[in-house]
Amino acid sequence: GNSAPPQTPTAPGQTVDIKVGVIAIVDVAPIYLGKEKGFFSSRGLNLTLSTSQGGAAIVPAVMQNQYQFGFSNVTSLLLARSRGIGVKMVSNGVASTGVVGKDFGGVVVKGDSPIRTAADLAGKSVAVNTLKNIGDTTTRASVRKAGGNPDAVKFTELAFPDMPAALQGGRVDAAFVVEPFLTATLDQGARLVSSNYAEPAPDLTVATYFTSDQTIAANKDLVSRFQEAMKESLRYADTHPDEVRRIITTYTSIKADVAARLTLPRWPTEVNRASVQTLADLAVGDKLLDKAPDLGTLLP
Amino acid sequence: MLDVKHLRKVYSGHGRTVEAIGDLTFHVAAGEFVTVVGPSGCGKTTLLRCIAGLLPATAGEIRVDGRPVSGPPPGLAVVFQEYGRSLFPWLRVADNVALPLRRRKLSTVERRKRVHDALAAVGLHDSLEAFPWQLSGGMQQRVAIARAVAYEPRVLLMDEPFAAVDAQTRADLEDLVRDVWRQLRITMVFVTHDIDEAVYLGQRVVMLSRSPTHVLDELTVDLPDERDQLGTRSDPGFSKLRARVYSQIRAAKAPVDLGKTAS
Amino acid sequence: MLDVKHLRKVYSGHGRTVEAIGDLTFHVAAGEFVTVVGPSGCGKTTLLRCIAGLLPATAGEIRVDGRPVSGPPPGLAVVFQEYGRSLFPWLRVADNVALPLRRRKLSTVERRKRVHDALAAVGLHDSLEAFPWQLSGGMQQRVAIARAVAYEPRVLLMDEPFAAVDAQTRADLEDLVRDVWRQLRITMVFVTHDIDEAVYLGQRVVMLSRSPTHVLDELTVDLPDERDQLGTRSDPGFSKLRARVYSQIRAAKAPVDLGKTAS
Amino acid sequence: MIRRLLPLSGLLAFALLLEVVPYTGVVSAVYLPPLHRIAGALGQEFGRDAFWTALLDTLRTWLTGLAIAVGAGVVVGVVVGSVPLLRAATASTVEFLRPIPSVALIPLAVLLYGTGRTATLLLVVYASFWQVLVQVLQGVTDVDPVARDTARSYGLGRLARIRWLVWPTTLPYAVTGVRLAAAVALILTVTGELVIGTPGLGKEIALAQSGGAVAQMYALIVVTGLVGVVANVVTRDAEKRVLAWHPAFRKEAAA
Amino acid sequence: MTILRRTALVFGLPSVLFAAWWVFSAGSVDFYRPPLSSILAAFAETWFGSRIRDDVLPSLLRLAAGYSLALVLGIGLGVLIGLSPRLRIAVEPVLEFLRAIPPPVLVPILILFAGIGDLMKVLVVVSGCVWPILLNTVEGVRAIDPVLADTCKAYGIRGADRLRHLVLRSASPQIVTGARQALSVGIILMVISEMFAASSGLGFTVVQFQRGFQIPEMWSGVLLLGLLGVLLSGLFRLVERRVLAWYHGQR
Ligand SMILES: Nc1ncnc2c1ncn2[C@@H]1O[C@H](COP(=O)(O)OP(=O)(O)OP(=O)(O)O)[C@@H](O)[C@H]1O
Ligand SMILES: Nc1ncnc2c1ncn2[C@@H]1O[C@H](COP(=O)(O)OP(=O)(O)OP(=O)(O)O)[C@@H](O)[C@H]1O
Ligand SMILES: [Mg+2]
Ligand SMILES: [Mg+2]
Repeated sequence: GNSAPPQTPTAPGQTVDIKVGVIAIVDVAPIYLGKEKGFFSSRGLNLTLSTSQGGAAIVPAVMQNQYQFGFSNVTSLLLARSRGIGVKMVSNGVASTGVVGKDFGGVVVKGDSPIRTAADLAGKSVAVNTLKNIGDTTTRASVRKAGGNPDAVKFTELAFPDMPAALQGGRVDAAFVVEPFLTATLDQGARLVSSNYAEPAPDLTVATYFTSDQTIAANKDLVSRFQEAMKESLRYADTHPDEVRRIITTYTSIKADVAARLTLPRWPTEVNRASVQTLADLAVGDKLLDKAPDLGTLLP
Repeated sequence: MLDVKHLRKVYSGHGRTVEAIGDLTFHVAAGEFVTVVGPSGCGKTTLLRCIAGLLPATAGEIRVDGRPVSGPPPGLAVVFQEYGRSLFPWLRVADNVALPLRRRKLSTVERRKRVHDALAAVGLHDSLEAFPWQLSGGMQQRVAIARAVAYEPRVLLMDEPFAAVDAQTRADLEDLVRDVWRQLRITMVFVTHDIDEAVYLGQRVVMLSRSPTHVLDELTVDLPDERDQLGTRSDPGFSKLRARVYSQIRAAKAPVDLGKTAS
Repeated sequence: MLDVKHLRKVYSGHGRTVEAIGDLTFHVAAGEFVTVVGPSGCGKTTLLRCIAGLLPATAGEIRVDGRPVSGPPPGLAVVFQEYGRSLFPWLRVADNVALPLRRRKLSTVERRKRVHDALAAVGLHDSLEAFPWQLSGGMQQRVAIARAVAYEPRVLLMDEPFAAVDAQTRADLEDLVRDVWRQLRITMVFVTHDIDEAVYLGQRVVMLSRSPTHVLDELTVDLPDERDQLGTRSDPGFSKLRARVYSQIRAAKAPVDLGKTAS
Repeated sequence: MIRRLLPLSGLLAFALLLEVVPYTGVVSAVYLPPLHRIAGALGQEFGRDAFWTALLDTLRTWLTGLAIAVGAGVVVGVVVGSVPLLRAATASTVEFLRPIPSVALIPLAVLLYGTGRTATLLLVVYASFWQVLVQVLQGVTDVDPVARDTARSYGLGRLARIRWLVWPTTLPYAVTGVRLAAAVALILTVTGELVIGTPGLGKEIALAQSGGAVAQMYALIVVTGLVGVVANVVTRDAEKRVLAWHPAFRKEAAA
Repeated sequence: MTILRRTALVFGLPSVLFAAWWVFSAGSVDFYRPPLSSILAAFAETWFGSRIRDDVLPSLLRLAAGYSLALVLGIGLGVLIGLSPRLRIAVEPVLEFLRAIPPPVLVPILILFAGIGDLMKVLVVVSGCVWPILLNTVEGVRAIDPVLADTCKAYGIRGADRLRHLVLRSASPQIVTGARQALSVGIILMVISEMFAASSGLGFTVVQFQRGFQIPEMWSGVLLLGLLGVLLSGLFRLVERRVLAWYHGQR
């Protein structure tokens, strides 16, 4: 980009302002907690969090160094990298609990639906928040694993907030939802048929923090400070669920009573490289990508 | 047939209040041909619009056929002074004339014949397919006249309908209007600025004062019903009537200073 | 001053081709007052619009001051036949008259005086603040005349400027126009349907034929420059001229069948 | 008195509808809460500082964008409209650019201006500019030919003609353009905030949506709608003053 | 105007702009601003295949349905509101309220009532297209020449005749303007409607390309939308020339 602010390397110890583009969902609780706990300021990082709805705004902003770091799901980053965008993961973001039936996202159906297992989804319509992305590839993987025909599943794009109503109104047969909508649908009598984040790989890394190749090249010090702060934040979040449940009510509109009952994701400090490989393979298998990008250039 | 009693009309709005008509009373019998003369701005157009039920009176009453006017009475036709703007620019000449006939129970052939005849009568037989804005001012005015004639109204109000045509055409149209009137026994109220015309056409001439408008004088035109341009106009009776209207109007006009204040 | 040579104008479009002007040649000297008469639809308005540079000629040439006309020549004013639409509805009467004066280097006081005088001269001193659409037809037409008079043009084209006013006002306006012409030595082309008016006003009367239009006859009005309504009109010379124009026009008109085909 | 209440009657009926529909079972009250719950949420919003900041942010972006779009639309429209050659030459380009959705321009906007107000502003101006332009172009065409000839023959120069003839004729069209643009600009402001994340009501809506706070979300939508209503009252009022001469307003003033 | 001249006017400026775009983007390595050459290459690859049938055509059908519905609704309501000052005063605030609601928040509400199928998408298109038509119709109807209105009254031209020969015709220049506005708004909303609850369509594809970081493909979609706009406005002009012959003839 030509209008990018100049990238001047930071000197160790110097306090710098950084901006991180995130999505206001449960997944990014650690960075909010970390900011609150001073994990960033103690490393001389004056952190500002900017929320957007998704990658359309975050990726270009990171590439342009408007944001120094951004939050994105793994499949999107795989897509970006394979199209030649210089994104690079710097820190783990959020991971599946790995517990089938007790994850922070999953495919739900109406209580009285004939669909029993993921295999039954074949031939049915399933809502996902973004097509050709992590939601549908992992759901297909679950269907495949359960012995169904993944190509027969009819995916429809629908925003998470609209899914509970669509499911209840019978507009779709099933929906891939994440918290807090998972709890909301279950409350309304929906039934979980697949934990698609938990099934394809153990401890699937769902999303990560990333930056641009340029930033890595120009400002190693800043990146490593961010990585350290993130690590501390992730560890803290993973071990203090009550703190997490409290902080999410501050930056989302989730009410405290709902927050108290959510299934929280896991926040391991390291990216699960094998699971990234799995997602890459799924993306190639579902023809999202022609060939997997060189994971070495993407992984931290 | 047509009764105007103590009509008063005041326009107000946009910072201006004008008493267009002060107190006007007159009567037109069924089938009568009344011409109205009066100075510019004295309220003739306003009067016609009130009679046609297009404008509510401020005070007084207008009755057509004994019924107070609230909207346009049925069987009424008007030739507006703003003839150009009264034609539909999106309709061709023939369609403009035909439009008011749609409500009449006429066969298509009959309707077309009426339209053609009316347009031929005003000398526009070769402009049926033109749009009004492709016509000269006088031609537009004749379309408006043809529309009224083809409509065969019971009451016809005409507001300076010949203002835009040449002398020869005017004479022809005058005869046309009288013919139509005599054939259909239409009740006519005809506003004109031409005093000769007022006398030539009407059975009675109503002279209006300048505002606040009232009836200055009414004059019965005791000429035979059979009139023709050369004979009637050279009739001594015609000249006398004409002179009377002139003098009346001049007398009423005298105190005003048009053209005397400048240049 | 004003030279029209072999002017030809054909309108075509919307399925209609009309030869409005066939072949027209005439000359107006600087400061001359020429009146133009001709049957309705013969192309008088078209002629004026060509002279004013508002309409391109199909063939032939028009020169004003020796220069071929391509746009409106400077110092020109026109009173349009469609007077109502030529007034700007968003400007009050005084502003409508004042608008063309903006280019003139006049002080505000002077400009205001000119506007007031012109409007007073046409009898509208008390309607300065009205919008045009609040006026009667005749009043609107007088605003248009006042606008032209206040502009003090070198060339003034008037297209039936008195069509909508009563006889008395018309006489006053005729005198006003002659006064202005004599004072400012304007070159005048004045279209009218009133043959008396044509003779009374002009130094020369140009008679046009019906289409395809050409000059039927030109008549020099050899009456004294000092004219007045009563004296001049009762002058035997006047009657003779008038009769000549009448007979010319009637002769030219004869073969056409207006009003004879119907009713 | 009746005239006073008339504008409210429509809104009241609509409010009643909003209150009743959730009880009819057409939709579940969970997803479309009855009005009183929305009103409750609105009350809560009024108590939050963040709400007022967001509202002000939105108003600022909206008005700035609208002002730029209207200014540019009017100037470009009058200039292009009065020069036939220019108009013919630009027509195809205008038609090409108009249907390009602002959402497609989001990455470009972010790339150029980041995720701040300017990026949203770009979308707002882009979308609402065309609304004004098309209206003004039409208005310029509407000049009465006799009035145009009058202006020309009296030697009014190009600027004078624009000021005294073209502009008054265009004005009614331009006002409609402004009204259209005002809503489009508001929509794009909120959408930009929603998608890009520029601070403002849209971002609050996005937050409420993703948090499943349905009543709060509707409360914020109601605020957006009310901003639109107020904008209309203001333009209508201005219109009544500048267009008093126009046939549409003559009758009403005389009555 | 000769054919040659007209062609030059239609293609002149776009050619210049495209040439400039080509030259200035030629060496671009910026990911989001690819060279025009690669966009054009992507264009051929992307759109000259089954996508026309699978994505473009269904979108166009929905656009056509929504646009037609908006025309009927906008003109119908517009005439009613334009003719009755009282009705206008009563309903205008509600309409203004609805008008200001952004499609991204309107869509979820529409989904509640109309589901996620074609109907919802058609309604989204309607929800945007109707406003320019409605507003222009209202203003057009209000601006009817008073002399013409009086003429109709005096000659007893009422009801359907009045509607057809006075109201609609006299407002038609403004209605056409509204319809012209609505055309491009419709294309935009076609895209937006497919951003929600979709699995195919032109707009869906463009957004998909954007999310999948297929930027040349995305720009090629934008290009297609622009071309679509030019094409439809050409068709529109043909219709307009017939409907408004009387209007343009005068001017
Ligand atoms: N719409 C209006 N609003 C305000 N005043 C008006 C309106 N129409 C007419 N007037 C005023 O009412 C008076 C009478 O006007 P009217 O048109 O009836 O005159 P008229 O006798 O027809 O004149 P003319 O012979 O010039 O046509 C005039 O002073 C005019 O200014
Ligand atoms: N804009 C136009 N398009 C097509 N034809 C036109 C147009 N204007 C005038 N004409 C035609 O040209 C001829 C001459 O019209 P013009 O207006 O010059 O006549 P005129 O002598 O002024 O008549 P009048 O005395 O009735 O005003 C008429 O046949 C008319 O139909
Ligand atoms: Mg009158
Ligand atoms: Mg003429």
